[in-house]
Amino acid sequence: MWDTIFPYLLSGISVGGQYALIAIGYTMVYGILRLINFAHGDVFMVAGIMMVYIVAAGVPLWVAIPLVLILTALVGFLIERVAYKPLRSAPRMSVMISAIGVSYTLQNLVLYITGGLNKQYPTIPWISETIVLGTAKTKLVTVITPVLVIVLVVALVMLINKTKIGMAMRAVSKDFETSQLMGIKINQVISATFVIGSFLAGVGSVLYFTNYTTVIQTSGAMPGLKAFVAAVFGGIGSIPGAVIGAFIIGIMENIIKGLDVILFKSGLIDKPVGLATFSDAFTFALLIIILVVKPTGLFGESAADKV
Amino acid sequence: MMKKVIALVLALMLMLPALALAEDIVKIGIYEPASGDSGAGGKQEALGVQYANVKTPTVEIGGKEYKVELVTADNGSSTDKAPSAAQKLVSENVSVVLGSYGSGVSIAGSQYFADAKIPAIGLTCTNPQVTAGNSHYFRVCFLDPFQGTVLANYASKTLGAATAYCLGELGNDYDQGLITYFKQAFEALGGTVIKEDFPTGTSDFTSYLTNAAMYGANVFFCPVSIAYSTQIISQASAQGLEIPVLGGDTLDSNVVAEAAKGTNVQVIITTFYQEGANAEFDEGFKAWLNSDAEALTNNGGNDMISAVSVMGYDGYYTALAALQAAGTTDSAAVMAALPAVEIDGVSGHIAFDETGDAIRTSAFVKTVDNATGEWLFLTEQTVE
Amino acid sequence: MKSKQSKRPFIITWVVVAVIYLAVFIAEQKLPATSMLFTVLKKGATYALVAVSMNLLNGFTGIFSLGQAGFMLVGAYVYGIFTIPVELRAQVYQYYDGGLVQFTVPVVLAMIMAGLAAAFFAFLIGLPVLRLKSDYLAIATLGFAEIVRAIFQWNNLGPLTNGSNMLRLFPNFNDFNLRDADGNVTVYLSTLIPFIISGVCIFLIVLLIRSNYGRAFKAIRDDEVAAEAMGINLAHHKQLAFCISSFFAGVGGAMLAMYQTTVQAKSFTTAMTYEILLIVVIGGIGSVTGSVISSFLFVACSEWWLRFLDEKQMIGDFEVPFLRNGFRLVVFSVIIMIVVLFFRRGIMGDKELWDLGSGAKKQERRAAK
Amino acid sequence: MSKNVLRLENITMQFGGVVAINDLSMRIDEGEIVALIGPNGAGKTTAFNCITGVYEPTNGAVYFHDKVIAAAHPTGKMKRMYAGNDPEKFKGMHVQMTPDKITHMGIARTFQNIRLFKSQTAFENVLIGTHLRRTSNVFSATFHLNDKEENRNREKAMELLDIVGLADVAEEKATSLPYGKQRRLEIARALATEPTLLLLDEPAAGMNPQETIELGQFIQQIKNDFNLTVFVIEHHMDLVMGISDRIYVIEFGKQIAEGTPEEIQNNQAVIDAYLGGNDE
Repeated sequence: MWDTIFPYLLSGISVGGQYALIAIGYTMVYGILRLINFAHGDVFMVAGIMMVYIVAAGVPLWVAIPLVLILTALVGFLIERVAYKPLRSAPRMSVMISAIGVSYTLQNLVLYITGGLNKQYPTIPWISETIVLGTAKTKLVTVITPVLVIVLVVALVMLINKTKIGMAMRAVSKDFETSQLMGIKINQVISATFVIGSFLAGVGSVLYFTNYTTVIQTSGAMPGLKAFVAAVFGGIGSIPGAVIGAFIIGIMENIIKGLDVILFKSGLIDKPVGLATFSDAFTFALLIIILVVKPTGLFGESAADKV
Repeated sequence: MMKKVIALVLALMLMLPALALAEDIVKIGIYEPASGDSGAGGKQEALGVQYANVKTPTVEIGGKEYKVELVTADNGSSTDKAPSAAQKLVSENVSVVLGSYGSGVSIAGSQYFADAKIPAIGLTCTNPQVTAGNSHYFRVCFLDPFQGTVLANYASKTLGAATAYCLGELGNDYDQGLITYFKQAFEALGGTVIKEDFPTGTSDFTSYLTNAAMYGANVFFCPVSIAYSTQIISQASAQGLEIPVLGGDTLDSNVVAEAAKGTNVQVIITTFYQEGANAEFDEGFKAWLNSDAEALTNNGGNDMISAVSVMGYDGYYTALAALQAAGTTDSAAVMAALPAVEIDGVSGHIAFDETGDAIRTSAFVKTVDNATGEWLFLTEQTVE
Repeated sequence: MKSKQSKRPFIITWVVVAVIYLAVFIAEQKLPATSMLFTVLKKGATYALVAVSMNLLNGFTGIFSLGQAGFMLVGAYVYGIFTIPVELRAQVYQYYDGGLVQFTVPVVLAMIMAGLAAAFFAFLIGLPVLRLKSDYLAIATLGFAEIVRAIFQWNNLGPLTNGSNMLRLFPNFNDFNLRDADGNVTVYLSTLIPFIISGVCIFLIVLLIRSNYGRAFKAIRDDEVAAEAMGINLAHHKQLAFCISSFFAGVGGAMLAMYQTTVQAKSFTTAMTYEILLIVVIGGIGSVTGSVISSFLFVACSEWWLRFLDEKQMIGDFEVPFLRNGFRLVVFSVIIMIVVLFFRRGIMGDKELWDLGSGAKKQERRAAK
Repeated sequence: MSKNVLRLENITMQFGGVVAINDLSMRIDEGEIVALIGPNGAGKTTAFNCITGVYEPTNGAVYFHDKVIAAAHPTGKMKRMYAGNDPEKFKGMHVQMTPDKITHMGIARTFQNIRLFKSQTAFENVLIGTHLRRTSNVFSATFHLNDKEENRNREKAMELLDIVGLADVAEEKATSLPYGKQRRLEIARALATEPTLLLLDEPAAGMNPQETIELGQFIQQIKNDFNLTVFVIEHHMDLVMGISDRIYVIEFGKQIAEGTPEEIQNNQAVIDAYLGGNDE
């Protein structure tokens, strides 16, 4: 039984880690701006595309990776400045629509640049190597991902708890207006949030595309949505929540893909019933269930509305 | 800047009709995906047509010399973008349409051509539904029931497979159709088939590969778009998949060969043409590719010949033959002339049966040389 | 004392609408049927209905739902399933022995069934999700659309939905053309009919918005707490708006099926919902007229007027730079971003065609005071 | 004693660890004008919210014409955190009506921080108040089969606007009106729901003394014209003392006094807590 489930778990942990890195960006932005940054998944995709072109231009990998991460952070920063900042006092729906507009724009821009074709992601040595784990073979990146996620999250939590900007972030997420009155430079805090979120999405993109090797303009859409679901699942606004949510989503999704096999092997069904069809749908069903049962997610805090 | 662009555009629009009147022109529509999952294949297919057009830019119809103008419309590999792409060709008054790569979009555009009485020649859309039950859609390639049987025979008899794992994209008529025919043939040979689907946009195939291994499959059959097949191959390599990956004609692309290069995944496919079968065509096509940077990019960056390009090339000459036979550029007349058209193409002799399908009795089976990333000819398979 | 609204703006509106319909009818008889104009008009009419139905929810009731594509999918499938001629079913459902349903219903009835089915799905999903707050609701409805897509593609439902394969050969817009015995078209109606269907549906939505229920919806949009304190049952009214909106989205889905001539669950993506949302925004959130105008503009730009941006263009020997496949969409998205950021009220704001005349008068009156 | 309209029994409202109302009991009789006063943050609006169904009380029950409209006792996590009295008293009678249901029964309210429907005219704001007494359903309304009712409602809305003196601004956007008029519009809107009990949350806030006097007369007038019982939260002591039959005083969520205006004015606890230092 364990041998049957283990490979799916492994796939799940790997993809979960990559979702986690995207989900952190969602959760941080939501915590501060109460905005679902629909373009976040596309930032992740843009990071992948930039890597393809920068490496194709002959830049060595050890320069290209940090360069891509910096550029991704810059992209996040610019998106916030151009598309969200002018709408700070507008209704929430306007900002969300702007986010959808940004997502649409980024996808179309990449479609134009790439001609709509899949681009092969450069192979990053060492982490692309195949290793054997018990009954399963996988790329080394699968194992590295969760470790790296934990390291990054610990660093991030320390940043938020220990540094001045982190404190400001916490203050802003608790009460936007009051912290503004207290002299916190809101715009700086928001920019920092976007920079950090995009940077992590950039890291996620390196790991993700090393595993799944091709990039196209729609590559960010699904991982983006899943990561958002993960953030909601874990309780939006909570970083550990987002990470745990992402791992749960990643694992569940892969279990669903293999559910036919698992049920088949344990003798519960006598022929496959095509449950893999629902691997994406299941994630969303989970989302609806959690929203209905516990709208604040696993680790979210509830806040009463003032009347 | 903006003003300048607008001025240019306006000037251009005024000039277009003037240009069109200058000489006799016959328009051939290229209905192919230039973006989306099948974009790479669509572009390669269009390359064959473009090359043929460069080689034979004019045609004599009814005693008059016509310049052949290619009108392209991108159907975006998607059935919801297909109608307006088809309508674009219709509104440009093309005499005949070539395409499309991907059976789903061909079916989706079909009604538009039918309503406008424009004949369409499918180049590599192998699903029987494309031509069944209508009189305007023709095709120069073989069909999926044939291809599925070839593949099943090869898997069962040559590879000795007992269990086949089939993976298709949800909502892709080509994948689903071919898998169905493969399944019928493979089960008739006494094999077991397990079929699963993945949602559009999937990039993580690791669990599906695990599934195949868990079911103890002997072949992994995935007749999917190039975009997915490259990912499947590279992930199969990382997971050390030990069984051969089987595919249909869609996998016959240098992009796929590139993905398999340097791995130990065995990729076996059926296709329409094998490089080397017609040296004259090969040389000419390669020379043209290497002389045109954009064409080379569209071919995936090297000059390896994809079978779909050959089909595009043959399709173009089939269209010219039909125009000549009709003796007019009127699309309805071309449609009436098409069933009787016969040509000797690069991919073989082309003649249509009563449903409008080319009569084909053989398919090439190829595999990738993992060391060089080139296609190797395995066998030519026929089915009665 | 009665409200003293002048009837004049409404008369003008009716005249404008009548002129448009007449123009469509005449154009259809006179211009070649292959013109791109008709494609744009047909798709525009379809999108107009869907956009207005989305506006009813997002603009008038303040429910931020992103499930439109899902409801359209349900509508399109129900229409397809019940109208494919029996003799052609074997061909369409070739992998499922001709499918489960072995009868057809008239087109109009099938469209109503399409609407009802979508409304039924909306009712089921509305029960749990309508309690959620704005962005949670958005993401939940978006998730619902994804789930519906997977369900309709499930192999095991194949006998009903044709699984992963497309539905086709059902009656489409061109079947509305009147033909003589030889099959030649005598009167073209393939554009007018979608205009009529869409027009009737939009008219119903306008009537609803202008009724006391419409006012209640707007009250909910403006202030949920106050609306509830005024005795408006939130759950009931939201559910009502959700189901009605979905009904028309379902009818719109059936129209889209007719326009496309094929139905494939795969194409009802989130991107489609986003497109419709952007149409609503460009037209003006809370304006039916705006949604209609922007639907036609949006479709015309994306399918027709901006197409030239996707192709190489030469002016003499000069090749216009940047023009190649995909550029159209880049220009398009930039235009959309400009509207979203700088013209947030869209084309019409929350004004309607019939407000335009009276608005000017009101200003006069105010000036006189 | 006349029949009581509203009765609160041991209402406790606790948010997390914060007790906003503590064991509050009161009753309002038919035809009375009763005021609820107390310093800022004493829990007055919270009490209104418990009555109108916006909040579910943590413990206690609310009766309207002797019918339970809200009843609860601490459960779940609150069971441990509960800091009030009698956690067991209301066991087994859990009732929580939604605000619209309560309005339907005849309780209407205004809001401290005015909540008009901002995109609509003054006239439409009042008209929305008539929606809950409709006999039409969504179909008859869409096809305008309810014209008779619709016209009657329009007339009624216009009358109400006339009564509150806003007939001349009927077609203006509600939010473009001056503050005082917005408050009166809220009252007109509340009256349109045909209540028997009217809850006014600081109706005189932001008004000058002259307007306040007029408001007092106005409240008494509508009380008589519409046969109302009025429950009012107010800071203007002149107004409170002028119109109230009885007054409840709360501080930190607890009732500290109850009685006629004279009694309250002479109540030492009230003077200490409220009137003594900080008259707002």
